[in-house]
Amino acid sequence: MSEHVDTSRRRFIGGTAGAAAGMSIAPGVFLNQVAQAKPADQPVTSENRWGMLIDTNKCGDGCDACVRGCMEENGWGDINDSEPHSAPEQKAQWIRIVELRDTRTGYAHQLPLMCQHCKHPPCVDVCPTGASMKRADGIVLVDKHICIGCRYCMMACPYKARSFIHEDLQDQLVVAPRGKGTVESCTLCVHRVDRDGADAVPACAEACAAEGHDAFVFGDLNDPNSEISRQLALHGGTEIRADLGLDLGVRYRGI
Amino acid sequence: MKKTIHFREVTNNGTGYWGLIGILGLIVAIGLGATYYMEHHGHYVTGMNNQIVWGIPHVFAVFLIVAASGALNVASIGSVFGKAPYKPLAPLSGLLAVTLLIGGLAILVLDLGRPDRLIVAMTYYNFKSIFAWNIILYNGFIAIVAVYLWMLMDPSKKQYSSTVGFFAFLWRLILTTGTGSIFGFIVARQAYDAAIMAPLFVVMSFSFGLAIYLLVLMAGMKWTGRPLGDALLRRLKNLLGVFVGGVLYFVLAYHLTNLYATEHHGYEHFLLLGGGIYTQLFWIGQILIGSLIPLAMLYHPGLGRSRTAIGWACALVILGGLTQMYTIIIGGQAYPLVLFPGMEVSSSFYDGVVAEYSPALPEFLLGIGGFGIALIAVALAVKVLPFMPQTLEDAVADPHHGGATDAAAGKAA
Amino acid sequence: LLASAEVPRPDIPEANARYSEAQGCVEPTEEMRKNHMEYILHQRDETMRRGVRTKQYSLEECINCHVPKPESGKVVRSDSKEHFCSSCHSYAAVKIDCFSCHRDTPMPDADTTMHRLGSGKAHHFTGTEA
Amino acid sequence: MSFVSIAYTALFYAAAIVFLVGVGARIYRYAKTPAPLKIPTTPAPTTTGGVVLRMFREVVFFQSLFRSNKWIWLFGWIFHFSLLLVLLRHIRYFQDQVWLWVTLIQPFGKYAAFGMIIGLLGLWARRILVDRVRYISAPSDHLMLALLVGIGLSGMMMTFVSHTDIVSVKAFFLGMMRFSPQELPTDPALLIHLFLVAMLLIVFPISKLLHAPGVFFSPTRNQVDNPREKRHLAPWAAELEK
Amino acid sequence: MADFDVPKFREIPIIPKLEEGTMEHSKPYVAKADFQQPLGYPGELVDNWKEVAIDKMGELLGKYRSFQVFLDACVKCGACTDKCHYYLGTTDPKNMPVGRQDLLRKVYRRYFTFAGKYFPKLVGAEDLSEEVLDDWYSYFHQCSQCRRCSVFCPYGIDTAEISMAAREIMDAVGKGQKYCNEIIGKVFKVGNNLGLPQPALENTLEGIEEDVEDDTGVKVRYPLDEKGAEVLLVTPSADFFAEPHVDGLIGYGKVFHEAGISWTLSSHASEAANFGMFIGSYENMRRVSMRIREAALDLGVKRIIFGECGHAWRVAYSFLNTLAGPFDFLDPNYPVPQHICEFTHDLIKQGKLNLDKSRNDDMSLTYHDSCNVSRASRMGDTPGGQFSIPRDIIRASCNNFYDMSADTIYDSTYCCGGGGGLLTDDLMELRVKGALPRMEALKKVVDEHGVTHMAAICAICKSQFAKVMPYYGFTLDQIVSVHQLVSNALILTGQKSDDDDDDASDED
Ligand code: HEC
Ligand code: HEC
Ligand code: HEC
Ligand code: HEM
Ligand code: HEM
Ligand code: SF4
Ligand code: SF4
Ligand code: SF4
Ligand code: SF4
Ligand code: SF4
Ligand code: SF4
Repeated sequence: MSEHVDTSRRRFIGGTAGAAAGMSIAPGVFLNQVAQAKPADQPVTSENRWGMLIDTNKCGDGCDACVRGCMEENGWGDINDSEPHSAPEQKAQWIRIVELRDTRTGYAHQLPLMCQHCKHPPCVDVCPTGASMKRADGIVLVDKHICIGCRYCMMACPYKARSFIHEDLQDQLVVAPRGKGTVESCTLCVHRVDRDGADAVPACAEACAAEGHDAFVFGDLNDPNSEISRQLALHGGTEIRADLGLDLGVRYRGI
Repeated sequence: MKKTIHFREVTNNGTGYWGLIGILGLIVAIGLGATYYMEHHGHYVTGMNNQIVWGIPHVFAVFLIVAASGALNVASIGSVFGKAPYKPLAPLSGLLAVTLLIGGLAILVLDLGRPDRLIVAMTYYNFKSIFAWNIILYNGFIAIVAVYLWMLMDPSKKQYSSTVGFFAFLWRLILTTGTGSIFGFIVARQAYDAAIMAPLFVVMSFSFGLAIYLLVLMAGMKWTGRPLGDALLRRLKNLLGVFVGGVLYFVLAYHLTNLYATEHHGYEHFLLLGGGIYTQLFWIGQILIGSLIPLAMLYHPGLGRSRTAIGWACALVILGGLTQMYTIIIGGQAYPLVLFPGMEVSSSFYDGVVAEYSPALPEFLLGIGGFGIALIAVALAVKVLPFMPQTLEDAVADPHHGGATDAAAGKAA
Repeated sequence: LLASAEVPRPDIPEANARYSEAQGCVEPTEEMRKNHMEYILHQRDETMRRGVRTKQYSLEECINCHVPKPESGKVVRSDSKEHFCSSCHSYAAVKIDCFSCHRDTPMPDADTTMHRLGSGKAHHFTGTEA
Repeated sequence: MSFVSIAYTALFYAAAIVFLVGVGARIYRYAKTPAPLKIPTTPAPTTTGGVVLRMFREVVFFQSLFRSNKWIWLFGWIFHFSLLLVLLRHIRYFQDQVWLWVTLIQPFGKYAAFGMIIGLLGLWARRILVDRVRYISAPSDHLMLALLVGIGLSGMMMTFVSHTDIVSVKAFFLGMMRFSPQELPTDPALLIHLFLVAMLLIVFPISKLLHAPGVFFSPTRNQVDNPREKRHLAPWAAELEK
Repeated sequence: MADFDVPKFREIPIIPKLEEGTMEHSKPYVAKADFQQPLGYPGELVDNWKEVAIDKMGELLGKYRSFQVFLDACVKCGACTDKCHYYLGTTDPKNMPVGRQDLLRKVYRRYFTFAGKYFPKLVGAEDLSEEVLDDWYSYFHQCSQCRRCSVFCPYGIDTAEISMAAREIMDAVGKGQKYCNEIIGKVFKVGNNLGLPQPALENTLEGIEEDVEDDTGVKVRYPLDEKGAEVLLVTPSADFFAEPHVDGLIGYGKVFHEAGISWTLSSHASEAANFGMFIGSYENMRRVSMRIREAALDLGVKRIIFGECGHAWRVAYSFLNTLAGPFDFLDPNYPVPQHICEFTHDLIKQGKLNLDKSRNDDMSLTYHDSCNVSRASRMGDTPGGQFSIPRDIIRASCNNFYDMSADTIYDSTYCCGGGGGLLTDDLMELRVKGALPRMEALKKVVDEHGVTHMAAICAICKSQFAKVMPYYGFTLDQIVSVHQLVSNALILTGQKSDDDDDDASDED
C-alpha cells in the first residue's frame, strides 16, 4: 500500500515542472495522506464527487497559464498546432479565460471557464446515443466511441464548454485521443484523476500553481474533510448561472 | 351511377418525366457531392463553427421534418375528421409526409460529424434524450404512415384506414411537438426557452406541409394531365390561408409573452430591432414575404382564383418558412449566452458577442439535396404505385360543390 | 504443415516485446487472432465509462508493443501495410476508425515493457495488490 | 494437416466442380436449345438495348414480381439484395489484393445478413401461411429455405457471436485456389457454415436455384419484339422448309 | 340456366381460398380417329403411350428453349397463383398457373432430373400414370393460353407454352381434343374453321354488299378471290355471318372503300384463325399458315391485312414471317402482315375518314383487350401500340368511352374465358366461370359510368361474350366489334343524308 502511494507521489512530483511548484502544492498532497488513488482495475464509484474551486481573486490580469497548461496536457490549441485548417471560431477550446466587467460599477476581472461537470448535465440529457455521459464520480465526459457528432450537446450546454473537431488530426497525445467529427470538452484531467485519486491535480491547476497564482483547488466534494469541502464550508462559493439549478462541480469565489 | 375515384400510377414516359427525374437526380447528386466534400475535409470547410453549431443543413432539415408531419394533415382531415373531399387526397399526402421526413433526416444524418456511425445512432439510445425519442418518433412515423398507406390503398383493408389514420394523426402531433421540444429543451438559450415553442411548431407544420403539398399536387396533376377541380383547390388554399394566419398569431404570442418576461428582453430587442441580418430576415423574410404577402394573395378576390398566384403564394410560404427556421435556429445561436447577468463578458471563445455565421455553398447544396431526395422519391413512387387519383374534378372529388346528394358523397368516399 | 510460400498471408511485423516468457501477446496468439477486438472494445468501455485503467488490454499498450517508436528511423502510420494493425486489416479488408483519434504510434517516451498484472515489477499504477 | 482440413479441402474441390460443371452444362443446354418462335410477353422492347434494359429491371428490381405481389416482392427483394451484399462482402476471402469497393461495402454486407434472414423468414412464413403457396410447395422448397437460413445463421454466429480466424479462413481459400491446401480453423460455426455452403453449391445445378441463370434465358423476357422486320428461324424448323 | 353454379360477383376482389378438385370433371370431348389422322396423330391412345409421351417430352425439351427453361426455373414463389381467371372462377388449385405447370413438371422431374430420379418425394416428382394423363387432359384444357401468368411471373414463365407442349404430347399419344383437331382438319380441307365453301362465301358477301348499299346508298364492294387486288384481307370466318362479327367485316369494307384501295378475300385462305397454335403443333400451324402465303402468291396481292381476331393476330404478327416467310414478294413499304386496326388508324390520322362520333351516342363503351393481342403481339411501331391504336379508333368513332380498372386492361387484361381452343359447348361450365373476372370489371364500369357496350377485336372473345354475358345479367348484344363502331360513325363519300340514315338504323 504505502509503496503504492509513494510511487504515485514520485511520479506526480516528477511530472511537475519545478521545485517551487512542488513546494506550493506540497501541502495539498500531504494533507491528503489518507486519501489514495483507487486501484486501476476498480471502477469509479459515487463515493467521490470530483470538483474544483476557483478563486477569481487570485486570478491574475492577463494570465492564461491554466489554458496553456491544459493545451500541453491534452494536446489541443495553437501551441500544438492541432487544428491548422480550422478558422479561429472553429478551433476547440477546452478552457478559456473570460473577462468580466460589471456594467454598473465598472469592476473588471477574469476567470477561467471550462466544463462545469454539472451534476444534472443538460449535455448528457440531450445526447441521443449516450455518448455524453457522467461517470459515477461526477466527471462529465464524451465517449467519443459512440459520439456521432450531432452537436446537440453543444446546443444544450449553458457554458459553451464544448467544441467540435472540424478536421482530421494526427499524433494526438495518448492521454487525450481526439479526432474529426466528434465533440470534446474538459475531462477534468480524468486520466490524472484515475491515476492519483484525491491527490490528482488537473493540468490547469498545476499550471496556475506553477505560475504562483494557485487559484485552483481540486478535490472530492463528497468528502467533508477534503481541502475543497473545507474551503467551501469556510468561504462559500458560487456557481455560474446557479439559477439553472445544475449543481456544478466547478465553483467560483469572487465573482 | 356511382362516381368513384380511381388511383393510378403515373404513366408518363416521355422526356418530361425522365427530364424531371434527371433534374432531381442531379440535385440529389450535387447534394451528395457536397456532403462528400464536407465530410472528407471535415466541417472546417463549412461556415459552421463552435458558436453556430447547427447551420443551414439544420434549417433545411428541421423545415422538412416539420413540413413532413404537416403534409399528412390533408389525409387526417379526410380520415380522422371524415371530410369526404379530402379522402382522395390522402395517399399522396401520406407519401409526401414520408418522403419529406426522409429528405429531412437524410440531411441530418449526412451532416453528422461521423455519418459512418449511423449504426451507432441506431443501436445506442439514451432514453432521456428528446433527440433519441425523436429518432424513435421519426421511425415510428414512417412505419405508421406506411401502414396507413397500405390500408388506404389495399381495397380489402379500407375499413381499417380511419383507425390507422387516427393513430397516424396522433403520432404526427406528438412528433411535431417532439421536434419543437428539441429546442424547447435547450434551457440555456434565450430564444428557445419557451413553452409556446411546441404549439408554434405544430401550426408551422400545418402551414409548411400544406404549402408543399399544394405545390406537389398542382404540379403532379397538371403534368400527368389529370383534372383538378377549382372548388377543391379553393378549399385547400383557404385552409392554407388559415394556417399561415395561425403561424402569424403564434409568432405574435411568442414575442409578446417574451416581452413580458424581463430576462428575455435582450433577445427580443436583438431579433426585433437590433439584430442586423436576423432582424431583416424576421421582418422582411418571415413576416412580410412568408406571411403577409401570401395571405394577401390567397384571399385576394382575383389572385386567389389564379392557380399561378396560388402556386406563388405556396412558394412564398415555403420561403418564409425557411427564413423563419433560419431566425429560430441560427438567430437563436447567434445571440450570445448569458453567463453572467449584468456583466459585460468577452473571451477568446466569442463570449458576449453575436456570433458570426457565413454559410458555405456546400451547406446549401446539401439542404437543397434533401429537398431533391424528398421530391425524387415522390416522383418515383407515384410511378410505381397508384398514389395519385385519376381525376379530382369537382363533380367527382367534391360532390357537395357539384350539388350532388349526401348519399353520393358518402359513396364517393 | 503444408503451408507454402505461394499462398499470400499477411506480413505481420514482429512485436517489440513479449508479455511473458511463455506467452507473446496478452492472451494466447490464437485467441488474439480471433478475438482481439472483443478485448479492446471491452476495455474501451470499461475505461471510458467506469474508469478502469488496467493495462493488459489497453490500446496504448497494444501500440507500444506492436508499433515501432517514431524515432527509430521512420514513422509507421496506421494506413500503411507495415503498421501492425493494417498488415492484417488490409488483408482481411477490415476498416477501423480507431486511429482517427488514437495515436497510431507509441509516444516517444513510451515504456514498451509489459509485465504481468501485479507481478511486482508493475508500472506506476497496476494491480489490485502488490 | 488435420483431418478436418483435408476433408474440407476435398469437399470444396468436389463441390466447386459439381457447381461449375453442373451450372455450366445447364447454361450450355439453355443456350443451345433453340427458341423456334418469337414469344416475348408484350409490350416488349423492339431493340436489343431495350431488352437489356428490361432484363436489368427484372433482375435488379424484380419488376414483374413487384407488379404481381407486393409482399412476395418485398421479402424476396430484401432477401436477394441482402444476399448479393453478403456475397460481395465474401469476395474478400478470395482475393489477395482486395478491391477497394469490396472493402468499402464490408459494413453493409455485415448487416445485410439480417436482411437476408428477415427476407427468408418472410418467404418461409408465406410458404406456410398462404394456402396457395402451401399447395405448390414440395419438401425441397422448404429445405432450400432451411439451407439458406442455416448458412445465414451460422455466418452470423461468426460475425456477431463467436469470431473465427478470418486470416486463416482466407488463407485456406487462397490456398485452394492455388492448389496449395492450407489449414482451416475448426470453429464449429465455421465448419457448419462451410459444410452448408458446400451443400448449396452441390444442389445448385439440380434445383430450382437454376432460376438465377434461367431468368436470362427466358424467351418471354429476352426476345426482341421484331418478328415482322426480321425473320426468325430455328435450325430444326428450317429443316421443315426443305 | 346452367347445371352448375354461376360464380357470384365479389364485392372487393379477394383471392378465393382454394378448393381441390372442383374442376376435375371438366374435360372436352376426345378427338376421334377421323380428326386425329389428318393432322398426323395416332387415332387413339397407343399402347406404349408412356414411352411415347416421355420421348415426346424429351424431344420438345430439345426443340423449345422456353419449355426447358420454364420447367427448370420455377421457384414456386406463388406470384402467378392468383393471376389465372380460371383459378379465380373455379378455385381449383390445379388451375393456378404453377399448379397447372406442376402437372407436367412433376413428370419432367421424375424422368429428366437427377433429384427427381433419386429423391422423387423430396422434389415432388411423380411417375407418369393414367391419373396423371387424365389430369393433363382435364387441366391442360382449362388453360386458354392467355399468358396472363407469364406477365406476372418473375421469370416470365408462360403456362401457355407448357399447355401447348402438353397438348402436343397428348396428341402424340393419341389423346387429342375433338374441337381443335376437327377444326384444323376443316381448314386443311375447305380453307376455314367453319367449313364454308367458296360458293357459300360468295353468297354471303353479295348479301352484305346489298345490305350496305341499302343502308348508305353507296356501293361498297366485298370482293372474293379477285386477282390483282392490292390487299389480301384474311379474317376469321365468324366475320362472314355471326353477330356482332359481321358488322366488323362491313366496317372493313367501308374503310377500304373510303381509302380507295382495292382488296380481296380469298377462299383458299378464308380463315385468319390458326388452331395449330392451340395444340402446340409447329407443323400444323405452319401448314395452316402456308395457305395464306399460297393465296397471296396466287392472287398477286401487294399487302396482307388481318381482320379482328386475337390469336390469329398473334400467329400472324409473331409467327407468320417465321412459318410462311419470307414475304419478299410483297410491297416492302408495309409491314407484313398488317392489322386492320393499324390500317384504319393510319387513315384516321391522315384525316381520310369522315367519322361522325355522335352516331354512336346511343352507346357508352368500354374496351376489352384481347389476350393474344395484348400480351403476344403488337400494333404500330412502338411497344404498346396494341393498346393505344384500338382505343384511338374507338375514341375517334364515339363520344363515350371509359376504361375498365387498370389491373384488368392492357397487358393485365383478363381473358374472356374462351380462348386457347376452349370455345366449345362441352366446356361451357369452364367458360362461364373463367369469364368471372372480366365480368366483374365490366360490371364496375357499368355501375360507375353507365357503360352499355364492350368492344373487342377478337372473334373468340366476341363469340365467348355473346354466350356467357347472359349468365352474368348482361345481354348478348352488349359486345360489339371495333370496326362496327367505325362502320356506324363513318360517313361514306356520297352517302345518303342523315335523316335517311336514321331510318336505316331503325331497321337495325
Ligand atoms: C507485451 C507486448 C504485447 C502487448 C501489450 C500486446 N501484444 Fe499482441 N502480440 C505480442 C507478441 C509478442 C505477439 C506475437 C506472438 C506470436 O507470434 O505467437 C503478438 C500477437 C498479436 C496478434 C496476432 C498476430 C499474428 O501473428 O497473427 C494480435 C492480433 C495481437 N497481438 C493484438 C494485440 C492487441 C489488440 C493488443 C492490445 C490489447 C496487444 N496485441 C497487446 C505482444 C504484445
Ligand atoms: C491477425 C490479424 C489482425 C491483426 C494483427 C489485427 N487485427 Fe483487428 N481484426 C482482424 C480481423 C480479421 C478482424 C475482423 C473480423 C470480422 O470481419 O468479423 C478484425 C477486426 C477488428 C476490429 C473490429 C472492427 C469491426 O468493425 O468489427 C477492431 C476494433 C480491430 N480489429 C482492432 C485492431 C487493432 C487496434 C489492431 C492493432 C493493434 C488489430 N486489430 C490488429 C485481424 C487483425
Ligand atoms: C473519436 C475519437 C476516438 C475514436 C475514433 C476511438 N477512440 Fe478510443 N478513446 C477515445 C477517447 C477520448 C478515450 C479516452 C481516453 C482516456 O480517457 O484516457 C479512448 C479510450 C480508449 C480505450 C481505453 C484507453 C486505452 O488506451 O486502453 C480503448 C481500449 C480504446 N479507446 C479503443 C478504441 C478502439 C478499439 C477504437 C476503434 C474501433 C477507438 N478507441 C476509436 C477516443 C476515440
Ligand atoms: C440473377 C439472379 C437472381 C434473380 C433475378 C432471382 C430472382 C428470384 C425471384 C424473382 C424469386 C421469386 C420471389 C421470391 O420468392 O423471392 C426468387 C426466389 C428464390 N431465389 Fe432467387 N434470384 C436470383 C439468384 C438467386 C440465387 C443466387 C439464390 C441462392 C443462392 C437464390 C435463391 C432463391 C430462393 C431460395 C428462392 C425461393 C424463395 C422461396 O422458396 O420462397 N436466388 N429468386
Ligand atoms: C466458400 C464460401 C464461403 C466462405 C469461405 C464463407 C465464410 C464466411 C465467414 C468466415 C464468415 C464470418 C465473417 C465474419 O466473422 O466477419 C461468413 C459470414 C457469413 N456468410 Fe459466409 N462463407 C461462404 C459462403 C457463403 C454463402 C454462399 C452464403 C449465403 C448464401 C454465406 C452467407 C454468410 C452470411 C449471411 C454471413 C454473416 C454475415 C457476414 O459476416 O457477412 N456465406 N462467411
Ligand atoms: S458544463 Fe456543459 S458540457 Fe459540462 S457538464 Fe455541464 S452541460 Fe455538460
Ligand atoms: S455530439 Fe456527440 S456527445 Fe454531443 S450530443 Fe451528439 S452524440 Fe452526444
Ligand atoms: S481539468 Fe484538465 S482538461 Fe479540464 S481544463 Fe483543466 S487541464 Fe483542461
Ligand atoms: S493560471 Fe490561474 S491565474 Fe492564470 S488565468 Fe488561470 S486561473 Fe487565472
Ligand atoms: S395462360 Fe392464362 S389460362 Fe393458362 S394458366 Fe396462364 S393465366 Fe391461366
Ligand atoms: S410466378 Fe413463375 S416462378 Fe412463381 S410460381 Fe408461378 S410460374 Fe413459378
